[in-house]
Amino acid sequence: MQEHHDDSDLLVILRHGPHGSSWLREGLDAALVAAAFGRRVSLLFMGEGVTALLPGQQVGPLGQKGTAATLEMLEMYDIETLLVEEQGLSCLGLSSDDLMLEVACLSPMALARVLCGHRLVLTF
Amino acid sequence: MQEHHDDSDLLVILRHGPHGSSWLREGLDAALVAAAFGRRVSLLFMGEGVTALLPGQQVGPLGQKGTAATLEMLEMYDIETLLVEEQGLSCLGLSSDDLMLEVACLSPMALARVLCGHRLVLTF
Amino acid sequence: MRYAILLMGAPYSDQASHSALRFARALVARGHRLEAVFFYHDGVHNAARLAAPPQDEPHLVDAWAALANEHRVALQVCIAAALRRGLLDEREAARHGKDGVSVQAPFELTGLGQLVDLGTRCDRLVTFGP
Amino acid sequence: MRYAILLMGAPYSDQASHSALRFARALVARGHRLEAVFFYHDGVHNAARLAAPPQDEPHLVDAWAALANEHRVALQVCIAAALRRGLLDEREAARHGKDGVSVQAPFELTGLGQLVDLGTRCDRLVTFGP
Amino acid sequence: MLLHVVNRSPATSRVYQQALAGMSPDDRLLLIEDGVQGALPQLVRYYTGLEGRLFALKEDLESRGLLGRCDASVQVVDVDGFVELTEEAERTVSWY
Amino acid sequence: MLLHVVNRSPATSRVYQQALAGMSPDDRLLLIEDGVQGALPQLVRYYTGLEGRLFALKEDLESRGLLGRCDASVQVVDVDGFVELTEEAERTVSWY
Repeated sequence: MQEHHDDSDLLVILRHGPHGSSWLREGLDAALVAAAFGRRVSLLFMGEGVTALLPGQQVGPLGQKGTAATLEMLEMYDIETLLVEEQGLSCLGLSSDDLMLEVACLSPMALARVLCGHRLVLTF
Repeated sequence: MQEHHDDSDLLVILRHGPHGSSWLREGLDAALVAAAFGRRVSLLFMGEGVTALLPGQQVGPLGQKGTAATLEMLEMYDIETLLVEEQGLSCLGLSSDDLMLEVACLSPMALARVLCGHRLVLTF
Repeated sequence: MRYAILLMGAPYSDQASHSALRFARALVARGHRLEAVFFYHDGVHNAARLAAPPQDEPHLVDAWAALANEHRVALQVCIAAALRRGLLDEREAARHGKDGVSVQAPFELTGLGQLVDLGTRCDRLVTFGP
Repeated sequence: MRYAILLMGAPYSDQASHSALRFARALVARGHRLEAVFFYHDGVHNAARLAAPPQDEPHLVDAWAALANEHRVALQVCIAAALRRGLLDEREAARHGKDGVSVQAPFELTGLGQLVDLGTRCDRLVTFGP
Repeated sequence: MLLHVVNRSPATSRVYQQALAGMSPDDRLLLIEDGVQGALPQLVRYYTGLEGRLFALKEDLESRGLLGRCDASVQVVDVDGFVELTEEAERTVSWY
Repeated sequence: MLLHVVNRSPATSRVYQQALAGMSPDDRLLLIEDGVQGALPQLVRYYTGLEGRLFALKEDLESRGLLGRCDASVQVVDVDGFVELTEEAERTVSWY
């Protein structure tokens, strides 16, 4: 994993959960488009963003789609580097076993290294 | 002061500073209109909102007006009850002597009482 | 009871509009009267008649209009907040020399005095912020 | 150096647009090339051609257009984010059956691919969020 | 008795502090939108002292996959219950 | 070396924590907009360890009446200095 994301082109930092705002959806859209354009993309779920990976999400009460279905398509787009801030998980009392996708947990030190290792960083 | 705001009609809570967003301006606009319509209005500066009362504010670098001039007109609108959250001040290392207008500082207990004492509460 | 809603969040950007609409429907279903929804701050974007969301997402502008028509709810948009954000009805477009209209009935541009009036007149005012 | 700016805040609602514009002017003054400003999330409201702010406040939509014309800066607006928020140019208005236009040149509706391209092509990309 | 409504998570926003500062001893607090995260056992400690007066909105928990993860001390209400809470309170104060 | 930009006050937002988590030992941090409150002596403690790498934007301090209130450990730069900081850093990362 370490050698994998070190030479990725784009790091998309997702700091918001589903349904509460459009940040998560718009960040994912940017990641998907970059991947479709042939860029190697890593996703970093940080802070509240880790809740995007909780299983059992549903459409909103007015029929809002949410983002869980998009996350399940990431592999099809060759987005395989899913990084999660360890601190973001523990702060909510969660562990990586609670999540719907396979992720790599990042210690604070590793997190700073990841930011240095990408040609472009977008925060959402 | 205590007996004054207890029977006010409207409490406008201002929680944002000048220049960073339109919240402070829009909250003040609501207060001024209510006062012009003959309502008794109290203002409560809370959290970052206390920075609205710092002296020496200036127009923004693009010529944005800010809100200091509006605050100086409050008396003309008969808005005389200016309440400040003590905790909001101390958290920034400020005291009521640092402020451009005469205010009443509220302890946490007094703050909750103020919310109960108004017919209508708007948070900005 | 007589209710009013103050909505200060933009549709699509955050959940405030969804929450307000759902709350509005629920209170009407419980037999209350919803006098008006007042749109302020970024909430004024709920009145954007040109909004074209994807078809598989809720169309909030249309949903507000439907609620207004079914239950005689006034949809009041703060005129000062709207003008800054590019939301004009025919009259304001003419007044500002703009050749376009972005707000139409049942949404109406109005002053903050209406908000004060609603707050005084209604039994409950519930705010949804971004 | 070649710069690009990513702007995600709405004008008037928060300071991001002011900060971005000021930064844009300063970098051009220092002799850099500003390739484009990309408007995403609520930043798309910077393209609202109907915006009518009070005359004693800066008119940000006009200020972006002036910058674009003076320094050949592309003003690229994310089309998906814009449509949801009621911002349409003539072509999109026709496609969605709307009888109104809220975006005009020099602003252009475009896809997120342009943002990716800018990020790769430019030496620096600076983001201004709300 | 007032109803306070919070729509942000105590994990990322300090708005919960303002709500708590504004609450009288018999006021109630309802968590909605991203605020429902505050109902997680790990975060509910920010609301210590509100036992019996702390509510969270069911629909917002559900859509986020959080319905089964709530702390037992939090009372889950649906949007109908939300309206009921506003009926029972003299006023509603929103913190966002 | 990266330049991190924060536009919210540590008194009300936890975004500063995310910026700090993302910083390498030689990265720099610039405070802009409401973020300049972090330059006040009372709040600068949130940025302990950044001595010599902590900057604040002059124009945003000035318009808020904060220019004379900055902690001595914070380097004040104008918008020209902001551009210069982005020139010197490989990349800019914004936290908002």
